[in-house]
Amino acid sequence: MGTTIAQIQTIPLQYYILFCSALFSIGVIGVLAKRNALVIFMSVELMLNSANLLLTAFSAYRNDPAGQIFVFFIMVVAAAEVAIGLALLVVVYRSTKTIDINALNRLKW
Amino acid sequence: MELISILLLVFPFLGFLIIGLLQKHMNRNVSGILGSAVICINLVLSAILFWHVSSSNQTVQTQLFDWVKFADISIPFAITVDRLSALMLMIINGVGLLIHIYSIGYMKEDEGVNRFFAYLNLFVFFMLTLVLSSNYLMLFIGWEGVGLCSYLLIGFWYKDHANNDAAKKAFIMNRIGDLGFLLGIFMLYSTFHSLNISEVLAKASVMPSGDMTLFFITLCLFIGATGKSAQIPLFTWLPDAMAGPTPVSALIHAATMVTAGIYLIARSSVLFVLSPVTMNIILVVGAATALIGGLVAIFQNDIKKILAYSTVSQLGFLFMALGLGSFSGAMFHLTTHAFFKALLFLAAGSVIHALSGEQDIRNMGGLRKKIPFTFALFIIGTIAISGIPPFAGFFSKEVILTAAFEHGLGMGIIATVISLMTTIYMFRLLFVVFFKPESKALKANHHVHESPKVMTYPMAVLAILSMIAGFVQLPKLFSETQGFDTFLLPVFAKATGLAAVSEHGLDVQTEWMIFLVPLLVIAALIVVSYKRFVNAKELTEASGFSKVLANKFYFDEIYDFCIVKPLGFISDIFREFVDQTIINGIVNGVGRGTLFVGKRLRRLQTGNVGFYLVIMVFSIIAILFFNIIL
Amino acid sequence: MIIVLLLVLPLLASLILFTGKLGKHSREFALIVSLLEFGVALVAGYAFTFANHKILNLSLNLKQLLDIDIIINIDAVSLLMIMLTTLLVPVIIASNNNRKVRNHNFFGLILLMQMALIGVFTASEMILFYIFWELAMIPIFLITAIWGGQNRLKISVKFLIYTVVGSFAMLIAILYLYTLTPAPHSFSFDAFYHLKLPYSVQVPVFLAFFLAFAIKIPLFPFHSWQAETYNVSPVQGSMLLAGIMLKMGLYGIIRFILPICPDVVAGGSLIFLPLILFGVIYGAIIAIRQPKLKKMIAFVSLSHVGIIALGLLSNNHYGIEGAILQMFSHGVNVVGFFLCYQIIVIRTGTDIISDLGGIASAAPKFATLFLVVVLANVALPLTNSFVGEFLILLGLFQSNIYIAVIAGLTIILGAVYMLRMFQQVMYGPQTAVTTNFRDLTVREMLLFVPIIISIFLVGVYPSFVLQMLQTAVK
Amino acid sequence: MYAIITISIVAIIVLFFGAIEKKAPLLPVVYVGLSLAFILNLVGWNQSVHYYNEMYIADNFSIAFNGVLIFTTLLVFIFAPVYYKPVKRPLEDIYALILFALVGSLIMTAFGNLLMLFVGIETLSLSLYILAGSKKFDPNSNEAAMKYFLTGSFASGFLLFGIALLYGASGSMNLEAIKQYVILNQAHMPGMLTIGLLLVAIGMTFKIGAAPFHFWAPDVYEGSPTLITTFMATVGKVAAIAAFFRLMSSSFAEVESIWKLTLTIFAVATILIGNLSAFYQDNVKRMFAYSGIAHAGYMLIAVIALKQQAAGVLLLYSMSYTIATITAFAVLILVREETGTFSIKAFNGLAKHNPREAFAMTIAMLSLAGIPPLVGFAAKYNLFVSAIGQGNLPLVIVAIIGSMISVYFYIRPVIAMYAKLPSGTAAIDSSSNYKKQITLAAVLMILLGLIPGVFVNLI
Repeated sequence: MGTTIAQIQTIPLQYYILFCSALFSIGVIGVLAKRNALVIFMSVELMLNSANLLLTAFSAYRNDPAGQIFVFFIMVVAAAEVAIGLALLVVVYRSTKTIDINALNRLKW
Repeated sequence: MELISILLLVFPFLGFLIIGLLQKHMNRNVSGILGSAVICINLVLSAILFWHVSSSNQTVQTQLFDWVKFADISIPFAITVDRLSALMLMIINGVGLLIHIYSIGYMKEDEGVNRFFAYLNLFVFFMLTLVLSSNYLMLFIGWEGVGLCSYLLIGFWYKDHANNDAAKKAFIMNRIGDLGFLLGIFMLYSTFHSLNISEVLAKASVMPSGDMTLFFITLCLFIGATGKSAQIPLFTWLPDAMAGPTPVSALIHAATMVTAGIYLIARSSVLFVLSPVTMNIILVVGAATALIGGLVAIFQNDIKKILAYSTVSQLGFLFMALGLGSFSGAMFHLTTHAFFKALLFLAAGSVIHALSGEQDIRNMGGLRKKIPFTFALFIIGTIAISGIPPFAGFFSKEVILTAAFEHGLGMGIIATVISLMTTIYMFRLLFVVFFKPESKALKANHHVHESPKVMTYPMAVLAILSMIAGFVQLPKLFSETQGFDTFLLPVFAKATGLAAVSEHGLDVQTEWMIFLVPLLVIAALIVVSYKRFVNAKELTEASGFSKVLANKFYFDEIYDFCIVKPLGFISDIFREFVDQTIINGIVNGVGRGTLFVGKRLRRLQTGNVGFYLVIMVFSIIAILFFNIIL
Repeated sequence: MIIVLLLVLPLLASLILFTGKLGKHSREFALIVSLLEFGVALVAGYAFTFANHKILNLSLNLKQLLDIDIIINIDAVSLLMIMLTTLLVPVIIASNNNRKVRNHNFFGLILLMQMALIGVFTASEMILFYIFWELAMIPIFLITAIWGGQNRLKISVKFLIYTVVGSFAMLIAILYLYTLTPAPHSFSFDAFYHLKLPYSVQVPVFLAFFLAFAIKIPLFPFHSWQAETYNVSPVQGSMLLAGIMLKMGLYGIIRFILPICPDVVAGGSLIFLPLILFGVIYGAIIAIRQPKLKKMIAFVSLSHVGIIALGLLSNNHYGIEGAILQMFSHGVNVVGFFLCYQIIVIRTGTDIISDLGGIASAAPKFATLFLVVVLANVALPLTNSFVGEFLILLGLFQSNIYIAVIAGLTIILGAVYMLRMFQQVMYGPQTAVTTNFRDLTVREMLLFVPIIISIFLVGVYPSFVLQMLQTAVK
Repeated sequence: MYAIITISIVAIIVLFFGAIEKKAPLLPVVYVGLSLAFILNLVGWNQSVHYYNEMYIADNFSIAFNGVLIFTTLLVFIFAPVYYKPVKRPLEDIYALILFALVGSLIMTAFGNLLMLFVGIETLSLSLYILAGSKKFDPNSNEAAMKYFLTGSFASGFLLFGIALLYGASGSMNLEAIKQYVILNQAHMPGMLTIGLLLVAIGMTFKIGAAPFHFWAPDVYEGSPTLITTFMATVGKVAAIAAFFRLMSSSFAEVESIWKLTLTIFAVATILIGNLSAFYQDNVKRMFAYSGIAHAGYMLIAVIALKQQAAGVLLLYSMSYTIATITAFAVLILVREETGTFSIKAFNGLAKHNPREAFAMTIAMLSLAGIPPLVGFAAKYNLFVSAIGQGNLPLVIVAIIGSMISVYFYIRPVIAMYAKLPSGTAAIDSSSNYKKQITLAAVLMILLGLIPGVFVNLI
């Protein structure tokens, strides 16, 4: 266990932060760029996971388990989210016969 | 005495209330008698007061209660009876009583007779308030009150809008004057911190002559007077006021109310004496009014209009007197004028009564046989007003003429001319109505009848008065005792003292000149006008300059064009355009603006998720940017 | 105790009415209550004068519960306004004999409004004042919106929004002043009176208050809601508006602007007085040719209240005192005027002045009463509004001659529009609508009694009011 | 804590009943359970208990807000039967989800650790996603759910990342610890913490539906089943704002400089946008969405004016908002059932046949508009005063202007009800206790308006 942490700590914390930020940004851009709901879900997942990674990194550097515990919670939530998301997707698809989010334009103004 | 002075006000008001409230249920004859009775009592009371103040030299002061009182301002209801007001009391109640009695007959047939007497008593009440008041504000109450009564009485036959218009005109023109008066009161208060007349005069008497504030004060008061006493430029209401019943014209628009202006100025004589500029203005205005009034009178064809313009002219004459600083002279002529002008109006009324409503003198003539008694009275009145001795008019005019000549030859001549014009239009009237051969219209109309005694007797009394009234003060030529002057001396002593006119009494020749020359001219004029009017077949239609005169110098038209029309125009502009379009437009515009913004903002909600997300991200970036980098 | 009664009595009554249990006795009930209220007000007045002008005050500190201190004072001004309210409300209630409007909710609203108005006139704590101020608006709005004439909605909403804008401006000013009060901050009037603001601060505060009150009163150019609202709302609504409600604005000037921004009033007179002055003349001139009687009343009222506002802002104690007296008189007169209006409209079904005429010959009693009201409106001496206008003009004259002179023109214009209207309506030959115009019934006569009495009482013996006021004006 | 447990258990029982196809006992169970929870929640007043080393803090703040939330939910459940009258099946899933959402919101108000905050938010949100789409065959409902889900999960992504950064900077997720850390290095805040804080703030702003992250709200509110909208607009919003307040007050009160300006701008934007957009709405349901946004703006003021008083004010405000909104929605549901439209015309002449409902609606509208003497005014008044007390006059002026505008659109239904002629003839019938509730709510709005002090000084 200790060795792992030691190995993790060989990489400076900034790198993790930058990497995670990059990952997060990619997720964001994915959400913005794509009009396919499914892809948007995946991008959101990416955002969540970047956060996970960040938390893990921090906890590893601080020898504080809280962060890693949090990660488990997040995973659970993420799983639930996906489940719900897909369910909704199916429902929407049934009514609009597409998963293009621009098709969602009944409610406006 | 205090009690009496209060009762003077109480009785007419009670009369008004009783008659007014019981209108519906009161017998039509009772009201007249009741009204007259009230005035009769008043006459007795005022006689007592008159005797009291003339015998003893002090004035009667009565405090009723505080009207306006707080902080440092205190304006009570208070009564002061000095010789001046006592004189007015006699005139008002005396003439008033006669006219009341006369009206009983005159208004017999009218269904509104009760209302008539109610108003008449109310008028007396206000008129007495005016002359009895010891402070300017209370005087103003009477001032406005008589205005109201004249409004009600001119428009007495309100079914005809012509009368109402006349009434409205009278009231509004008076209001214009009243504003002047009111401003005068404000200035008085601001200057002297009191409105009590005697107090004000006392304080004023120490001020230097020609003081600026005094000038403005007196000017404002004079404006007030021009409104009430029908001077240029506010005189045009008086002729129209003849729309009212004739007794009203006699009482209000000849004898009493219209003289309120003179009374006001005489009251505050000290103020006026101290501002010579105003005195000159008064002199000029008075002269101009007198001339115009006289000229116009010559060319009128309505018997009452002629008398009305004559009144205007006479009032102008009175103002001249005031302007010349001969206050007692003015009051003297005021008194005599009250008598004979009332007489003339009543006689005219009797004529109209006889001809059952006919007022155009072109349809009259030869009435001297038909209604001899009225004729006789009319002659007396005419002689008196034309200033032929030994009737009243002569003496009173004499005083004023003398004063005019003392002031200067030019003014003297003008004054003479004015007094001569009186002769012309009066005798024209006399001849056309009574001597001229009857007009066809009149021939056709058979039931021309002399008025009942209830009407003629009061006239007789007035006639006697206008014969003898003059003798209270003979011209200086004949007697050293100037009865009238001495009577009013306590009132005007201070003023005349301040006036300090170099008393270069006229030498005897000029006095004789003033005395004789007019008489000759008058004689001549009488003869001429007899030829001119009696033998002329019909009165020719006026033309050329006389047309202008017949149309009273187009005063009404000018006013209508310069004031009435523009006012209406502005009113419409304001109502239609400014209020509706501009102001309302702006207000609604603001509302619409907000709605519009709301509309646009809604559009931001495109309903497209992608768009929402983009906005979110951009705002996040912006926020981070502003917080971290800056 | 009395104060509580004054406030609670109408409130309870209105609640009872809202339940609608009383059915067609609602009017009688409301009338009785309002008369009781008047009695209470008289008692209050007696107590006030008896305790030689000691201010009646009720002060409960309920910070914990309401986080508003209930501070209620009745000084002379408040008392006069209460008198006005309690005197007029019975007349207003009784004057309503319109089937359509005879409704328990209607009377409930009127009483609610009365309570709110009394609250406004007595509150001595800003928030309390503000609450009543807003509360007073709801009933009149509903009255107009529900029982009004055609396109009542548009107009009543406009009226509502307009006044709300004003009162929010006031709220801002109040909150701002609150921050200036020494900590712990307080909303009591005294706290506000004691802070001596520098001129630079007074100006914005003044503007905010002035906007609020100018809309309420209304003063030119914020009057555009007035004529419309009077025109659509039922006569009782117009009476409430013109007779009592617009006094709220004037009262506000007395309570806030005069004590809180004295320097602005003293110094800035040349900035806003001309505006008001123009409004005065403007209203009068419009009234001259206004074809509809009710709208004419609106503009006449615009002109009259303008004069009152001038008096209040004349920065001269004659002017102020006259104005306060005139507030009372105007309320009485305008309600009298509306009474006449109502009688004419109910009889003839029209208020187009040119269609009317010759009523005097058909209905002499009515003619006389109407004449008295008209004369009171043109401020003839011995009627109530003469003394007020005299003092106002006197005050103006001493502070600024020119304004006084121009304002004096209304004396003339007043005569012009009033007499024109009166002649058109009452005199002349009868027209189609005015033939067989029924004269006043006893009930209608009774309605006029309080009006006429107060016209002459105040006109002939105003001193008792004036002396009562002078303590307050100081 | 016991409240949470109780409610969870109730939810499971509900599910169980649903499984065995029993409709009758469902609602009674819920009522009893919620009432029980309400009481249990009040237990332990004034003794702030910490559970699971400060994960969950049951102090007066959370107890008070939880009380409000539970009570609101109770009201929602009372209106449920009328709304779901046509539906035959037991609807256990929906009820259970509502209860779970409630649990989430209860956690949010009482979190002592960012972890719990996240869990609470997600519990609430996930339930709401499903509820929003619970009208399976109504495309509007689907769309609403989808939109809500997309934006919501996106936002929680930011929230999460923010939390991570906070954790990274301060080294703990415990509010108390973070507070200590913040106090220690006020002087030079690490950029990471600032960014983290801002991201978290943004996430919360999204949840309370304040500008510029309010876009989801109108669509979702309109699309979702009205009952759910009611729940979202009340419980969801209040829980979120309470959580936000707790976060800011307990950890970041000392570093106002970082976030104050941003939030002020948010508040201003929210108030103006909310009110102005509502100005032109004909669809009442959507109008309430915007009004909800506007009120979120007002509540933000409480967060900005952080001082002890503010908590009480916020409580009062959320109470006034909740009661008024729920009443309005209740009436709206009725009207919708009758007329089948959300258009403002649906309200025409309601007062004629249903005076009581109309009266309640009027009170609600006026209260929302902040007309004295209703609770809405008291709340606004306290809010503004406490804000001014800390020198936010400009903000308050904007708020006042906002509520000035709001008067217009709040008054429109009232006018429609009283001054317009009814379209339908018959009275809208509603169950008697429905009437009772509405009246109760109206009375509450008046009463609270008369004694707001109680709640302001409560916490």
